[in-house]
Amino acid sequence: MKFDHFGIGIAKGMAVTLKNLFRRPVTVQYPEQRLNTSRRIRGNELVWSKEKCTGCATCAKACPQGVINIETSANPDNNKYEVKKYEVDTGYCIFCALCVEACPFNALYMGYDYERARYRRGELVQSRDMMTETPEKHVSGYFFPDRAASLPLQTLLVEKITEEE
Amino acid sequence: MTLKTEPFVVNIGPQHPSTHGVFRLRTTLDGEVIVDVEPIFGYLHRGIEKLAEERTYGGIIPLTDRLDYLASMSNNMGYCMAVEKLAGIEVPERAEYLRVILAELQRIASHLIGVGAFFNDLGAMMTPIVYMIREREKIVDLFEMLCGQRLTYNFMRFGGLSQDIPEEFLPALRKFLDQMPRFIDEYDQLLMDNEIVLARSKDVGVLPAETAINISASGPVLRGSGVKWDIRKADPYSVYDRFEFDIPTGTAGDAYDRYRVKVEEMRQSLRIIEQAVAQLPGGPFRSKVPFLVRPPVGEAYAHIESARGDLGFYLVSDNSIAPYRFHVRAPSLINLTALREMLIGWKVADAIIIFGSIDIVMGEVDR
Amino acid sequence: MTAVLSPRNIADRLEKEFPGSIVSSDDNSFEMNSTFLVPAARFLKDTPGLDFDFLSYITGIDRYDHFELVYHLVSLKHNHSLTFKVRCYGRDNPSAPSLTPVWRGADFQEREIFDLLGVRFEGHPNLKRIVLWEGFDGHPLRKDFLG
Amino acid sequence: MEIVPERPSLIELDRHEGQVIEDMKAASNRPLSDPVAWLEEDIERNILLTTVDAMINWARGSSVWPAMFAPACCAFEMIAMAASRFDVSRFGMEIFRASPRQADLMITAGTLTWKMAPNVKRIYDQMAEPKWVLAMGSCGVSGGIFASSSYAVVPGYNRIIPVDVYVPGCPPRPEALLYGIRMLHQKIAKGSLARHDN
Repeated sequence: MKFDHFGIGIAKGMAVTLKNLFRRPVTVQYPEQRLNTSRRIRGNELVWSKEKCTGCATCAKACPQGVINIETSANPDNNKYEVKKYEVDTGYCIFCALCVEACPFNALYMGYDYERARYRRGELVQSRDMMTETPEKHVSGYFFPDRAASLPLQTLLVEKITEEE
Repeated sequence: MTLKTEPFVVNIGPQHPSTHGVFRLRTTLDGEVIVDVEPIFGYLHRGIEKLAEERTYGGIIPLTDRLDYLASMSNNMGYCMAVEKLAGIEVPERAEYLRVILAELQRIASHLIGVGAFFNDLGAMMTPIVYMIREREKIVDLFEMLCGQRLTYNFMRFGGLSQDIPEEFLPALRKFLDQMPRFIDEYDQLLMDNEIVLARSKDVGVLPAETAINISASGPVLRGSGVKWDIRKADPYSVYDRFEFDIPTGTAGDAYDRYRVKVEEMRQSLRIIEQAVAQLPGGPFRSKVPFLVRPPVGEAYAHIESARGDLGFYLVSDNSIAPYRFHVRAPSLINLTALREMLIGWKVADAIIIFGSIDIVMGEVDR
Repeated sequence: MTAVLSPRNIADRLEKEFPGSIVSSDDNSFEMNSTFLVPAARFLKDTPGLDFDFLSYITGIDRYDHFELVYHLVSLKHNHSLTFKVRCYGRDNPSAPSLTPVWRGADFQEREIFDLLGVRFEGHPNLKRIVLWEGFDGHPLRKDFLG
Repeated sequence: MEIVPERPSLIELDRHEGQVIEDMKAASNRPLSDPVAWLEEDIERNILLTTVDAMINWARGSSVWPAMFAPACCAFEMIAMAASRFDVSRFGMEIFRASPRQADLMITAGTLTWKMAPNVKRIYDQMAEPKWVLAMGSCGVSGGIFASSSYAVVPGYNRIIPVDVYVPGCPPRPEALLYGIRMLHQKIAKGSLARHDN
């Protein structure tokens, strides 16, 4: 091995390392400190609106996976479908949001929550009641710009690092 | 006196830190020198081509995300272009520009990992790749802003994009474009003249230009060997003919040249994005396309220059809502043909570097 | 822009060179008799003016009564391209000559077609399963394969 | 005199590998049950054992070393979690061990295919007790987007190895993975020497 650079390359590399020592750290102290995620986040859950859903199952047809399990029965009183069962297996879902884009009645949204790890496989299945929109359950603005408008902006790494000249 | 040695077979992989995924090399060694090598893959064969035959055209877009998972946007774009060609769908101008911006951002993100992983293989454990992942996170942030996911974007649709860009995207992109050239200079300062890098990668794994063409290599592997061939120039798609950029090429065709080509390509990508942002027109982001696309009977092939090379999608339609045949011309798979050529005669320690310099993604190799 | 050469013209030249080699030709591609594949490939690669030095991709399609192999050639020198097809019949042991001696880039792609569609490539140096394991029953990309 | 050692030819190696895969495929046609007995269980503890347990669990929980195991897409979220921005070393896990013998945790970052399954089983068997498995992403939990291509893909890691924590997402965000790891820490904190199943 020839040392025809006399270690200049390594010295230059060390200078870069030294420079990085004085930059602001980029680490997020996760459980205490959270990133503002994107306003269009596709979190690991779906949020479903009981009032708007008509039980047309367009979402189930649009799903490339077939994870949406929807059972309806006809209600003779008001001549509408009643949704008996609406289930999503989030352990099988890929969160592509094609169902959200397909829904003609805006009854389905992506959720904000990503902390959905479980000890049991069976608990990953989201039942109808777990999917209903509540004040605590935030809805993402994916595919709904008017909803996104009221949500907080994303924290970007590009704004966090400032070059120390 | 010469020592008589016996060749023996050594397995590298399939689960090995330096194999970039699940890949196995069955090497026959004579002492430390590789005398024969047989790449064995398929440890990530997930049947994407078969799965695509039973899905609708729109439902395949999430599948293409997972082909080359370091360059999902490029895959989305190539596949959407193939379907648009097959079904005769027009793409609005704004969508074309945005696609170019996204594909070039994706190329930078992918090359950052490609270069970082190459230095990881060289023995610079973690330091370069941690710097590069920091910059990649900025691009991932931009993509997350668009589509809410960090890796599998599922953002492009036939005839444009799924949604328009949010208003905060362009200012954030502007900041990224201002910062990034300085960081690329910094990587050069950190790595380019480093004696250890030069000693270990210069003249290692030389691939002559004729061989590179004969094995159908593409992307940085072909350009590292000095062949000036880039689909963006040779067969311009989308709106690439409106931008000025150069095709960086290597001279020797060694591992160092392949690394240099990737770094220079990042700079050229930044140039393209600058021009695209300046020219970005208004207007619709998507043309009217029915939910279920039903292309006429026929076949179409569209290819793009992805981060790894000439990525092509070949589709055969039988006028139903699912393709009759979906084939991916995977640049990673075809570039691997060069591996045997490059490895034989080198020592085991060099094998890792040569393999790292090809920069493959197993999801695309096995499909 | 990569110019797409007229398949009809190339087909006429090939027919002149190797009588009986062309089955049919249309505006997008031409179909070749598989027995002439290797000499025709060498002709396409070595003839000045054609110089197809780059085999872009090979793929196979199961058409129930036959397998269709699609070859896409590009010339980096003249920046033009050409697509042609070859049919192989029979479902038990369909076969076609291998192009690996002409373009090494065909190596893995032919092995992949052998693995997933079951088309044998005569003259391939190392024809064995590539993505699935030895002993796997069936060929997944065939239309009659039941997962 | 030259001695030619007897060595099986390479195609025979391939056949043998194929046979192992077929055997494994036939043997694992139903998911293993989740090791969640500890969730309800409340074993009797004396003071000495409790103190020792707390000490050992603290040590185990604050230095969980993951195996360097990254088959597919999820790997890049795992790398992002380990890199500067989410920095998993805050939990004492910065060392990704290349050798399974030095690792405690397997993060199943990616799709498992039948061809890979015997190797994964071997990696798991090589890990020293106590060991944990975190199924990351839809492919790890259930096969995800590829589950319907059953000829190639194992529908979830719990077909071949018991899974302690399931993290959904395709792929999960690094924060989601960290949340899963914190759940694993909770599980480790409840472990006891008196019980052997962990």
